[in-house]
Amino acid sequence: MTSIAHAATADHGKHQDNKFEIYVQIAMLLAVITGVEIIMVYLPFMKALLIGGLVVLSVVKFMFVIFYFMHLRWDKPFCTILFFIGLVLAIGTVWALLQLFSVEDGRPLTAPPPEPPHSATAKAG
Amino acid sequence: MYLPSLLRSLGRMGIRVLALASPLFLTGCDFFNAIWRMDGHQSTIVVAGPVARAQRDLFYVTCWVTLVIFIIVGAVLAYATIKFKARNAADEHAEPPEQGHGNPLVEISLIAASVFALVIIAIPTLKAIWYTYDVPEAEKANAYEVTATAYQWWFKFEYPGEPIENVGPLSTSNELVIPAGRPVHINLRTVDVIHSFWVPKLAGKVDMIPNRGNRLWLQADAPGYFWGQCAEYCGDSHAVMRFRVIALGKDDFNAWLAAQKATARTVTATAAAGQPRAQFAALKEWKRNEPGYTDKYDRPDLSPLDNWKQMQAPNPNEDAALIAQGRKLFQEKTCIGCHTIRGHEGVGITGPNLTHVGARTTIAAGLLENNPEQLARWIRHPDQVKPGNKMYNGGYIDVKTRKPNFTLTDADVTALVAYISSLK
Amino acid sequence: MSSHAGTIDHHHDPSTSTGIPNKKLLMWAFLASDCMFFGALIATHLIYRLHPPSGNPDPKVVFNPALTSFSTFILLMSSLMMALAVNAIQKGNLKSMRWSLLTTIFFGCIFLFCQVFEFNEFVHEKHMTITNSILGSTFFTLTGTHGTHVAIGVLWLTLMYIRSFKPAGAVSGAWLGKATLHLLVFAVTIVLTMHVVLAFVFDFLATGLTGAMVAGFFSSTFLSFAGMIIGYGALRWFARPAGPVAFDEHNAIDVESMGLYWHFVDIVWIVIFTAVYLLEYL
Amino acid sequence: MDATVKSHFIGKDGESPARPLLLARPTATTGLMSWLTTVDHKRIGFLYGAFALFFFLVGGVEALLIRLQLMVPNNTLLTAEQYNTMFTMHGTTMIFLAVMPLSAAFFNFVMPLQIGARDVAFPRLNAFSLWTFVVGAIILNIGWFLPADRWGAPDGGWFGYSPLTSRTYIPKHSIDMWVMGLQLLGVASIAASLNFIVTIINMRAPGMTMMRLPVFVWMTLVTSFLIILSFPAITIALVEVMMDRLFGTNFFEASMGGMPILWQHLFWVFGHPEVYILILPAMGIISEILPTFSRKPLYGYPIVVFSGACIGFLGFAVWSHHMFTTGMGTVATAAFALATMAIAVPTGVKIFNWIGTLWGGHLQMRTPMMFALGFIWMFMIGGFSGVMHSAAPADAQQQDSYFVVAHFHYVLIGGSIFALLAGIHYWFPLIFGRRVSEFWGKLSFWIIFAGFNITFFPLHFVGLNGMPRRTFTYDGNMGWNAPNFIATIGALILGTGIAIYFAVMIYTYFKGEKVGRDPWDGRTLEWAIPNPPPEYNFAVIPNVHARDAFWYEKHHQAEIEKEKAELSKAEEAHGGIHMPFQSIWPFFTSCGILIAAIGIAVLDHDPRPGFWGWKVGTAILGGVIMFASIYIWSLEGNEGYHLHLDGEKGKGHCHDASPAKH
Ligand code: HEA
Ligand code: HEA
Ligand code: HEC
Ligand code: CUA
Ligand SMILES: [Cu+2]
Repeated sequence: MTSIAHAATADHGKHQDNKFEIYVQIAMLLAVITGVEIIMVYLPFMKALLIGGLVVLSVVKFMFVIFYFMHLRWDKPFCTILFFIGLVLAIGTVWALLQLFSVEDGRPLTAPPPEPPHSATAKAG
Repeated sequence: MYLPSLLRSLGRMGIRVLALASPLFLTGCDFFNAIWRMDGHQSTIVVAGPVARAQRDLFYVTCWVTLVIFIIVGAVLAYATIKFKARNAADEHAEPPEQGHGNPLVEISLIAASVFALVIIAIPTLKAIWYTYDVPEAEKANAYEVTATAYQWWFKFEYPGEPIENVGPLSTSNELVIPAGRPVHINLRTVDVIHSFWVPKLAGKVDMIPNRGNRLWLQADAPGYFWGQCAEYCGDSHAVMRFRVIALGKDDFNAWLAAQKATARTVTATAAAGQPRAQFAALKEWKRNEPGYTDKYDRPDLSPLDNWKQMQAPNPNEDAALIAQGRKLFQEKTCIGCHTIRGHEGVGITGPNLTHVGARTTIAAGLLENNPEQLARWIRHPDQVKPGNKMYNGGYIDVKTRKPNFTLTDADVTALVAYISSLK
Repeated sequence: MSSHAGTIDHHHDPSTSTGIPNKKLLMWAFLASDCMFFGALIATHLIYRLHPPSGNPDPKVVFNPALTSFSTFILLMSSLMMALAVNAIQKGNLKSMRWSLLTTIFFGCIFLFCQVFEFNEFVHEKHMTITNSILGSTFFTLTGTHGTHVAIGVLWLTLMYIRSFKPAGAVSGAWLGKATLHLLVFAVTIVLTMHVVLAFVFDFLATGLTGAMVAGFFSSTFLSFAGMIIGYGALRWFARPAGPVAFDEHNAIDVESMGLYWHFVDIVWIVIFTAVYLLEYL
Repeated sequence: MDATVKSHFIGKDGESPARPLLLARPTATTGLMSWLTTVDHKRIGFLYGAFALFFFLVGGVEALLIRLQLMVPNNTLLTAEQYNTMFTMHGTTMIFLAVMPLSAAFFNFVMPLQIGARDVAFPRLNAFSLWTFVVGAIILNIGWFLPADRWGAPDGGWFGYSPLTSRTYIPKHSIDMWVMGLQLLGVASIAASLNFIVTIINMRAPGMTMMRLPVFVWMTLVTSFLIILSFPAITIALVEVMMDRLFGTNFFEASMGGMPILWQHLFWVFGHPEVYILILPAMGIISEILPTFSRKPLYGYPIVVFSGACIGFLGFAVWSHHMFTTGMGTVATAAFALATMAIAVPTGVKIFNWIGTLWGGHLQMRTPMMFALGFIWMFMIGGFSGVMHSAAPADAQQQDSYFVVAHFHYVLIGGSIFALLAGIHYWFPLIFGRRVSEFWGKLSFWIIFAGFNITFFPLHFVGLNGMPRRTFTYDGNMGWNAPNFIATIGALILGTGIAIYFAVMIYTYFKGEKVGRDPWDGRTLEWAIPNPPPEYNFAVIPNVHARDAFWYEKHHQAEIEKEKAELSKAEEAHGGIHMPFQSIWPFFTSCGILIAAIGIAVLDHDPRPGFWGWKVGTAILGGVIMFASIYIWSLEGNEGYHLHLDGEKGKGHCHDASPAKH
């Protein structure tokens, strides 16, 4: 991890430098993370913790790919902004949709029907 | 091909449209005044229940706030347009005015003013969202529950609190009867596409969506007869997917329930006509206050509610033989496959429950007045009244081969009408 | 057009207002848009996973984690090769770029092949089809859309590979014919390879590695096998060096923006791998 | 005479080396081929405009049929099915085939000129967007000409709520065509928008900083972002419907647990940004016209720009206000209601700044100005009824009633259409070198203005009086007769106004008063070029010194003259003006898409034997044509040639036609 960070800083500003090594190292790292992820799902830990962990790990992978393989790190920041507009909006929309579908009122009918409690007491007259 | 047939009907209809329209010109002033009249059967302004009233009052708030803004902004705009207009060519070509670029202070204060105006709207909006969403806590125990199920293109209403032995909940169609002065909690279901339940005078609409447990509450201040309509486009006959809501006082409502729970009426030669099944509060004098409405089906001498009450009583001169023949035809022509007539032969559930259909003021989902003439029209040509409906497609004709499943003679229709009208 | 003196700055294009090359900007804007595409698809899938209707198969029973992990790994490696291809052409190393591109194509095809294998298994052995459950519908549509992206990427890579042979100067009709032939041979060879490999795997899974199985495998796939060998020979022949080509550092931006696309497809898979596969096992 | 039709597009290409037929670059400058192969943003813009106006008339005729049917109660002019088809196609046509492409026409024609560019960033991609749009339009409308029992035109409503659009409820191919057509329009719009984004960000003339961009360009940018970020949602939703219809998936199949409400969410995630896609270009046009005819710069430029971006951004956070009646629950409803109200603030900012622009100006009441002022008034009314909708409980009464119809026609016609009609007037001299007569222009404005209000103002009342929308008939006893009758009369007046408008345009095209360049004393760069516009736009790419670049030039002539001469020399030293070659392949790609799309759209299991094969065959044929065209497109490369000007402006000829590469 530190060696990569080091290599990256050293590389900064010198565009023509060979990035071969750093690419290979990152690929290794990604493969390792993937391995860790696969093992993680079989661990008997707290579910919430694992979900958090998995999300964090895939975000880390995501960031490595876009900043190194896709050179955002060396490109003009505008590219990053441009992409993040779409990314943030997409994440926001997905989040909002999941929220909208998880409120109680959105429960589909196939689940036990949400019978209001007062239905039994209501009688004519 | 749409185009040729369209052009043809355009030509054919052009003259007729104008002919239909000409009486409108004759009524002159009344007619034009009627644009601003907001007291139609489905008015959202002249309302009859607390939910609709809350919604209307909120509308008034939005209306007043925006109207004030409109007047202020409009006045400034009008002033600027008139004041700074170039009067003549010389004016136009005068030295260009000062090339000013804006003033942050003005901008910010206008933004603040807008936000303030929105807050005035937002507060009652939030209040109303919570109020209209569910029956108020204090009233919950008193709420009455109904389930409305939408079909292409009619409504079924069930009363979970009114079970009938060996049958299930009391079920009726197209005319929803509710107790007045009590909150009514309506579960909204659909069996096919999305529909929407809307009785403007009582409450705003809520959609009936497949796989979704929607609900709505409403309340009628006093007994009355209300117009409702499906408000979500649901296919060919969406426009004619209507219904009625009848709110009754406590005693009337109970009488109606008792009558509904009974099985279908059987008319025999000796017991023709006879007593009404339910006794309702006395009919009231009703002054029509709707000049200019070309009321095709309503009986002009009666209020709609009293009209409805009258419908509950059997017709005076029933022909028992004809009715019996109709009952036989109802089986022979496979009507029973789709319609339930509790106590008689039908058990089908594809179409509305007809056990007490004769006691409704309308047929075909609030579309036609329930009288022999309209009934005959419906039974003869359901497809012309409601394009695409299942009674014709699948009932009268085979959908695949498009061949008729049976034929109805005029005599058949007369008998069927007599029978159906007798089902009070 | 090889009159460029000095090196090219691959991070600044003086002919544009911002210095970002047009193609790169186009690609990033497209990827921003593609985020919404996959966002909508993933949202659909997750919503139905959070509200599963009865009758859905159990994903834990259906999924095959070993295979998916393998193809995830393969896709990561293809991303690496893509990055190396860009790196190579930026330094004008055409030969290295071609090799990296070919490897990327190869890994891409392996990924697609794994997906075909996976779909096949799900449908025929796990009885999850696109029509018989919501899970089937959302799963196949989501991963299938991703697979389509990979397939388009493979096509694009192939095109770029072939373009890198475009001779310098005026292009003759002969070259155009050759390039088209090259493309066709490419496609046919890939299909044949896939057929051979698939057949082998199926036979292997059915009977294990025995002499009879190998013999049966060779006799049943003989034609494909022979075609495949000929195909590779032809590809080698097409790729023989011939005169100067119109492909150099100036085209690095073309390869780079294609690379952006390819990496994006990879990161989408990173998300799908976690959200669709792994989370099911918790 | 008019530049787009008769521009001397390419000098000569005699010396270009021989190439194989497939890679030969077309050079036609007149005739059909020149149009099919054009990559000139002005010609493409012109074509967008021509198609859009045609479809505007088609949508208008559909609207008139709707109004005629509703003129009197229980009318039988149209059958239920025809009526439903009519409003579906009216909505779809007006939004996707009239207003959006008309905006795209202005983006194409005006935006590159305003930023001082010679073309868009990707000229061939631009041509591809145009032809794919045409293909989408053809597919949407093809049902009119096919037998109504199995095909017919789409009739699911413009937002096609599932599950009505499933095969169970509409088995005809009409919906397949609707789905396919919209997907293609999405592809076309996204491709075009990516192009505009890159163009605006990367192709600005020196000195044209972002904060010096004309507001119209800013709105183009924001609109393009809205398009690339919102269209994916509908595309995916359409893909899901398509999968349901063609391959039996269960996305919206209730019996398998599908949730049709999901369609609504995905649709409106697109749908609401879409309405801002329709209005922001209009606001951009207004922000150009008002300063020009007030002879003053736009008041509060930065805040107008910022509010535009803000509207675009907020537009993504309010989609569920179209779903207030779907039982979302209190919290979600409240959140979306408040977010919706918030949009009134940035929109208000624009209105205030437009008034600020008028304030203290020398207002010249020319026809474009009349339309622009009409826009402010009408849009305000439409916006206010929008705010009324945003109060969710009140909206429960208004949703799907004619009150909504009134709201959106006020913003769409009083907003978008008024502004686009203003834009046509405003830029007519730029495009065709002629000016519309003031008398006839103003006459058409007043008739349109009056007709529009007579049509749609009464609809507010009929809506509040409970009339639901999308109903082919209504009863005579509901109190709806009078407003409906008057609305129909209004629509006829409106139609007459629009007929006059177009008649005047056609007359002007042939016989109108000739004006040179810059007849309005314009402020932005598009007026700086000679008339008719040469295909290379600017003989010398200008250096921009101020926000209203051309206004500045006119007031600092000596300094600019000197600078131009130097720039011109520098440019010649760089090899002259670089022009892209024309290409036929974008057109062929779109043709392939057309064939493939039709093949795919009808891919259900037809009982007739052998039909399945035919359909698959068609789809594959189209796919092959498409891929082959893309292949050659990529191989022919983005080459071009150099143009050298002989001192005197506007006359160009081609010295060396050797391929020039970027
Ligand atoms: C050009 C297109 C356009 C535009 C710009 C708008 C603008 C707005 N729209 Fe509209 N809308 C549509 C097109 C558009 N709409 C369409 C097509 C539909 C129907 C789709 C269908 O169902 O078929 C629709 C439907 C629609 C609904 C759903 C109704 C329903 O079906 O129940 C709602 C609900 O909130 C809404 C709200 C708004 C709001 C708040 C704005 C705001 O942006 C308006 C803001 C403007 C102003 C408010 C005026 C100027 C402001 C001031 C002078 C400042 C001061 C003002 C205040 C502080 C209030 N619109
Ligand atoms: C930009 C979009 C746009 C535009 C410009 C218009 C323009 C018009 N619309 Fe539009 N309308 C929509 C978008 C638009 N509409 C949408 C999205 C819907 C919802 C659809 C749905 O529910 O799915 C809708 C629905 C809709 C309805 C409701 C239908 C229903 O719910 O049942 C009505 C009814 O009055 C209507 C009327 C009109 C009229 C009269 C015009 C007029 O402005 C048209 C003016 C144009 C012309 C009149 C044609 C031009 C003139 C000629 C061709 C010359 C010949 C004519 C004469 C000489 C008279 N529209
Ligand atoms: C295939 C099923 C089917 C058959 C067969 C059928 N109907 Fe119906 N019927 C329906 C449906 C569905 C409706 C509701 C139509 C609507 O309002 O949209 C209906 C409505 C009616 C109504 C109006 C009920 C109301 O509450 O508004 C009457 C009366 C009626 N049918 C009578 C008959 C008679 C008489 C026959 C036999 C000649 C018959 N039906 C055969 C399906 C059927
Ligand atoms: Cu049911 Cu409309
Ligand atoms: Cu909206």
